[in-house]
Amino acid sequence: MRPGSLSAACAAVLRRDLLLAWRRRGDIALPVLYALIVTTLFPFALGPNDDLLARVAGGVVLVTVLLAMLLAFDALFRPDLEDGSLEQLMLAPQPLALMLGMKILAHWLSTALPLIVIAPMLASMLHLPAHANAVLILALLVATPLLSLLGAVLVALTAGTRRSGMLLALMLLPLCVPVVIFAAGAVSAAQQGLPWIAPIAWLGAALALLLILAPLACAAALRIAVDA
Amino acid sequence: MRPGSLSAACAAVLRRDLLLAWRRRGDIALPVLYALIVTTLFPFALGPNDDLLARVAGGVVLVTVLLAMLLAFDALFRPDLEDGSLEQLMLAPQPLALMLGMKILAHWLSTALPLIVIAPMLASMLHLPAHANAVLILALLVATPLLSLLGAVLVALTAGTRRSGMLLALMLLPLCVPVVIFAAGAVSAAQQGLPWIAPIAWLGAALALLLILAPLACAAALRIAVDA
Amino acid sequence: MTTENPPTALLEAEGLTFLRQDEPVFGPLDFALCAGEVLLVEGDNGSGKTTLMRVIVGLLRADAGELRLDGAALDRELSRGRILFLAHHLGLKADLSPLENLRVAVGLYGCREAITPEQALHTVGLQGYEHEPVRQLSAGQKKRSALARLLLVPADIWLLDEPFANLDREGIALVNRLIERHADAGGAVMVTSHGAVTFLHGEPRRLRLSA
Amino acid sequence: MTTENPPTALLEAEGLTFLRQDEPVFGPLDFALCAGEVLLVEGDNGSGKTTLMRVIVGLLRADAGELRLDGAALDRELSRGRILFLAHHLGLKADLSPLENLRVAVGLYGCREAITPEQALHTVGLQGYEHEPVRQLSAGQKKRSALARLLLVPADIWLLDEPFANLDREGIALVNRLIERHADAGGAVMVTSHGAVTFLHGEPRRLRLSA
Amino acid sequence: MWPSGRVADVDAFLHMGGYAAYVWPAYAVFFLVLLIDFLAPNLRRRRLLRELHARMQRQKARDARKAARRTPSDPHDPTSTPLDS
Amino acid sequence: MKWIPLWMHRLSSPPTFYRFATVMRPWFMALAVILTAVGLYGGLVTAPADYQQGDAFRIIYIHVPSAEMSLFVYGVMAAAGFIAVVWRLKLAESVAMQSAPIGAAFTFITLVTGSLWGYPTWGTWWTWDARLTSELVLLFLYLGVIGLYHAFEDRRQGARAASFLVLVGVINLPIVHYSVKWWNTLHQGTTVRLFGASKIEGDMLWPLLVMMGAVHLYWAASLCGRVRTDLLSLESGKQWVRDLAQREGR
Ligand code: HEM
Ligand SMILES: Nc1ncnc2c1ncn2[C@@H]1O[C@H](COP(=O)(O)OP(=O)(O)OP(=O)(O)O)[C@@H](O)[C@H]1O
Ligand SMILES: Nc1ncnc2c1ncn2[C@@H]1O[C@H](COP(=O)(O)OP(=O)(O)OP(=O)(O)O)[C@@H](O)[C@H]1O
Ligand SMILES: [Mg+2]
Ligand SMILES: [Mg+2]
Repeated sequence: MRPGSLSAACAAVLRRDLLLAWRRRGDIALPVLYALIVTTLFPFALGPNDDLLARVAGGVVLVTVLLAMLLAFDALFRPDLEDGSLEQLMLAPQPLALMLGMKILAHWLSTALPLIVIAPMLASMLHLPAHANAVLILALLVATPLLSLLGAVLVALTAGTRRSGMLLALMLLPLCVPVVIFAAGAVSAAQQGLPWIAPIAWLGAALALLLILAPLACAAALRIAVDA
Repeated sequence: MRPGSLSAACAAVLRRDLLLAWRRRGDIALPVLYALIVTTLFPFALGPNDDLLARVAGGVVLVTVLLAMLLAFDALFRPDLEDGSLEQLMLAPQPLALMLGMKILAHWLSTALPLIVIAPMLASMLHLPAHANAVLILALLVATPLLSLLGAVLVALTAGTRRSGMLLALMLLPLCVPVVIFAAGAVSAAQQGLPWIAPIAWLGAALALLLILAPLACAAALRIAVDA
Repeated sequence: MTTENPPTALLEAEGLTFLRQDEPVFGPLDFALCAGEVLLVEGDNGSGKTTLMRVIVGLLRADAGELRLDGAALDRELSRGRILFLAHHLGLKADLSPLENLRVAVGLYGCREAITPEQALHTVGLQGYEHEPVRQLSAGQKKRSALARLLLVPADIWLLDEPFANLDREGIALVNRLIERHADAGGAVMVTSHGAVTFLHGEPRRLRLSA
Repeated sequence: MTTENPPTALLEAEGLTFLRQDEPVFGPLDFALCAGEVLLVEGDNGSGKTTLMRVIVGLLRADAGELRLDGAALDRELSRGRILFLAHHLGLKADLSPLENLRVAVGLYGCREAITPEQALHTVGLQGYEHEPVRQLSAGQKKRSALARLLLVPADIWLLDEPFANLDREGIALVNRLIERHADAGGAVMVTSHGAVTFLHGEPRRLRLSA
Repeated sequence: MWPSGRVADVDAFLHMGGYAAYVWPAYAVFFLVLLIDFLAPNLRRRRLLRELHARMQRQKARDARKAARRTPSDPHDPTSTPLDS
Repeated sequence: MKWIPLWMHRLSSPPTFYRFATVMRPWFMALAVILTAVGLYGGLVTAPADYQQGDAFRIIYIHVPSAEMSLFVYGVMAAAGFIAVVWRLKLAESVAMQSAPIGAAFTFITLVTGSLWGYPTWGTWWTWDARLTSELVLLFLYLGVIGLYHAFEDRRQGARAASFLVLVGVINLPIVHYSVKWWNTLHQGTTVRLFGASKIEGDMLWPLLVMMGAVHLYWAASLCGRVRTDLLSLESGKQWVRDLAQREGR
């Protein structure tokens, strides 16, 4: 890997972001804790009624994971924008879309993956049955990269504006309504013993498409954001 | 009001924070929109089952308002800390606790109040009956200042750290469990036609106490966090 | 300008030391700052100039030594408002205009007589930018907005951390003039700089930090 | 050092204009930057120096005029990596050490021959700080970490926005030496500064912005 | 602990009256977590001492550099003239 | 700090405490191991099976000691935290902050063993009962303290801030406990009474008491180890640590 070559650049970006995540490994734990906390808040608000909780379990866990990811999105480009390293990335002699793809990958690895690991536990605290739990994990494995990619495009669009987290939530939530519907649909079908493969397949198809389009869109959006 | 006098200082801080909120009035709208969207996600995640929704309505609205406030907390001291104006405030010849009280007041006015205004609408979207709705507003009117005050102490503690959003959530949860339980208890009692005044009264008593203690704790925490 | 036999020192340090991980950032320092005096703190990058100012102002706590104000041990409660600190971070809200920022400072710290925030902005050369949000100002213009605070706030000790950075020549001259005028009026100034301090009459006293 | 009859200009601007809300931030500018040349951009605070650099580098879009690289219209895709921009914001990650920061830059921009990041840090006077997180460095030490990038990255045009701010005298001399060496080796440099540029042989060409 | 040859007893013991799947994991978690808790500071201590050693070496490098810088510089060095205003 | 007895004052000097901890740690640990062996022999082998729960009840010998420790450690942490906030004593800061991971470990064990016990006896891993819920909140409190401590760059500052949070938690924990109880009875009685009637017998009891002793000794050993290590990094500029690093740090 010659310095400055494409693979070296990809590796440099990926390594940098994972290293930063590791330096702040406390921050990796935080979305997980956040999800844990939001999930525990629901029984307090709804009352300790096991039946009721089991009925809302799948939906609550999905929404919670979504919210936790949402909060972490702000850290995708903003710190880089504020300390000037995003400009350095944009001025580098490498395709920006690919570099951003690496950043998104690193971000998914460090935020979504821990959430997926913890999700089954959250679900069973709310008494989701075990077989639905497996489908929940599958749904999350497809839905979270999708959310990461969608989120990245929007973060890029809002990067130039000052306010962030909230604006992002606002823009991302309508986009994730379909994702939530399909994922929650799969889980609730599994819970009721119905076939659940179709919604997952739809999500998979969307993921394949976005894997290519999102980094490109991201790059375009960032160029606009920095220009303004 | 002589410049530099106590009342002038209070007024200056309050005016400044409200002015800043007004300059970014988009940001005031954001928690509201966030709450709106999270609430709309629930029917999608849970399926359009009116009975189920009505049962969870009070709890969902409370949790949502809490989460929306949580997101806005970070902006209470952090921007001031980053641009150095918090140092200016701490070095000013005025009692810090009082100045912080003003900041908390401004923050409550600009984030919680709009949420309280919108809450009945959110609740009725989830089919909460009207009489429970009135209790919900009352509960929010007592619970949100309580949360603001509790949150402020914790935000002050995290002020010296780099990033805080999620850490704040983690720290706030144990503190807000009783608040959520009492507020949700009141709403659900009202929903079932039971007496609901006792939990509200408890919250009110706690509020009276914290109105005095929290700003002092906040000042102490801030001095620790900024290391004085 | 430099009074060699001071009547009483406004600000005095004795054996002042600050440690980071038990290594001294600056060693035991003794210095006195009298009314009408300018103390130039010099030192290489990383020698602890910024740290010293943060210690004096009470944002960091010294590990050893004593600070005295007017001859008595420094009491943070009583001394607040006497010392004005201009830091690397300027303490401006980016969304407010320079004028609004100054008004807040005046509300908190009080205001000198016979000067208004508008006049102060005029003096630092920001006429025409009073109502622009600070966010949209250039690096030097931001610095000037922060400097306007010096004109308004009735503090007698100024701590200025690299007040010259980012300023053009006219700006540098302006700061030199401000410092001189303050010292002549009986105030005291402590400045860090990498070599832009030049006064019309006399030389400032120097304190050299070495790490 | 200054070649008055340039063979071909490395970077040329013709009628370059940037508007903000239809008012020009800098007027129609014509200048040429040849190999081996140093162009000093001067101007008061707020005259548009930073803005000019951001336009050249492609972070802002010019409203009129043309930029040429090696005589041909500037194509951002082809030209990337040729121009190195040192901005007010230094582009350092505060959680990484100077060494790790440089390694990222090398991965992205490539590396000159016969120099390693460690050596570059040594040259800018940061030996002993290679593994400290950048967050814990002083203002001048941060600047030095950013300057080390100049030594490593194989770009021939340098745009330096106030590279001297926050540096001590030895640091200022260091930057002057770096600029001279780069120009002597056939590179081109564009610098903004409020008066710290001093070269051993010859004077830089000047471009004056006035707002 | 058990008289030799009574394999059946050991089996019964391990079987835990049908609750082996709950009892043994519980004990495993107890010992595992406490073991990690006990060993973690040892590892950290070793790392700390190694880092401190390295830092002391670096400190030496810094001191050496500072000593070098304190040697008087060329009085004709143009960069050593203060900036005028 | 006149009220501190002389030996305590001496012990609170980091190098002294370092030496004290280095010497005591193996002893505490050895005793803890011996007591554990005895207690578990009694608990797992000699104690008869419970007439209701069969052998599942044997989880008690780790569950109850851990549960007790989870509260005990918080108490110690709060006491040390108070000293840290008021007097800024380095050793107290260290003890408070190094208690947190130990307490969190015991709380975690309590939750896991309780769940593993709950499944065969109650038929569920988890219910939102008052005691369980407050234990979960306690875990969050521990994690919050740890998180806050590590969020600071300056470790002593972080220790003071987190100690402040510990003190807030002291006030809050009983409030949570009672509000959760109240919340539970508002709706329905999720009343699963642990061991309601069956009085614990001597054969079952003594191993439990021995295990209680063992975990306390373990706690002492673990705290010694953690504080000792922490002092090294807090005092890394001092000569005694440098000498140590010169000797052992390669
Ligand atoms: C996740 C589930 C559980 C948690 C978080 C939990 C937590 C606790 C806590 C906090 C204590 C108090 C210790 C003290 O006051 O010193 C305790 C004691 C105890 N627990 Fe559990 N427990 C759980 C499940 C169970 C189960 C399933 C049983 C048995 C059926 C059980 C039996 C006991 C007993 C016998 C005590 C001692 C009784 C007493 O001191 O009042 N626990 N547990
Ligand atoms: N937050 C921090 N944590 C640890 N070390 C720090 C921190 N801030 C500064 N330092 C170190 O303390 C020393 C003094 O820093 P300080 O900022 O006071 O220097 P300075 O004299 O202001 O330098 P400059 O001229 O570059 O601004 C430096 O060596 C720096 O690396
Ligand atoms: N984001 C922005 N939006 C609107 N106006 C801006 C913005 N940034 C800068 N300006 C204005 O453009 C002008 C030029 O700014 P620029 O930062 O280029 O000045 P500069 O020459 O670099 O000054 P300095 O020496 O102070 O750094 C200034 O008058 C400034 O107020
Ligand atoms: Mg400094
Ligand atoms: Mg500029």
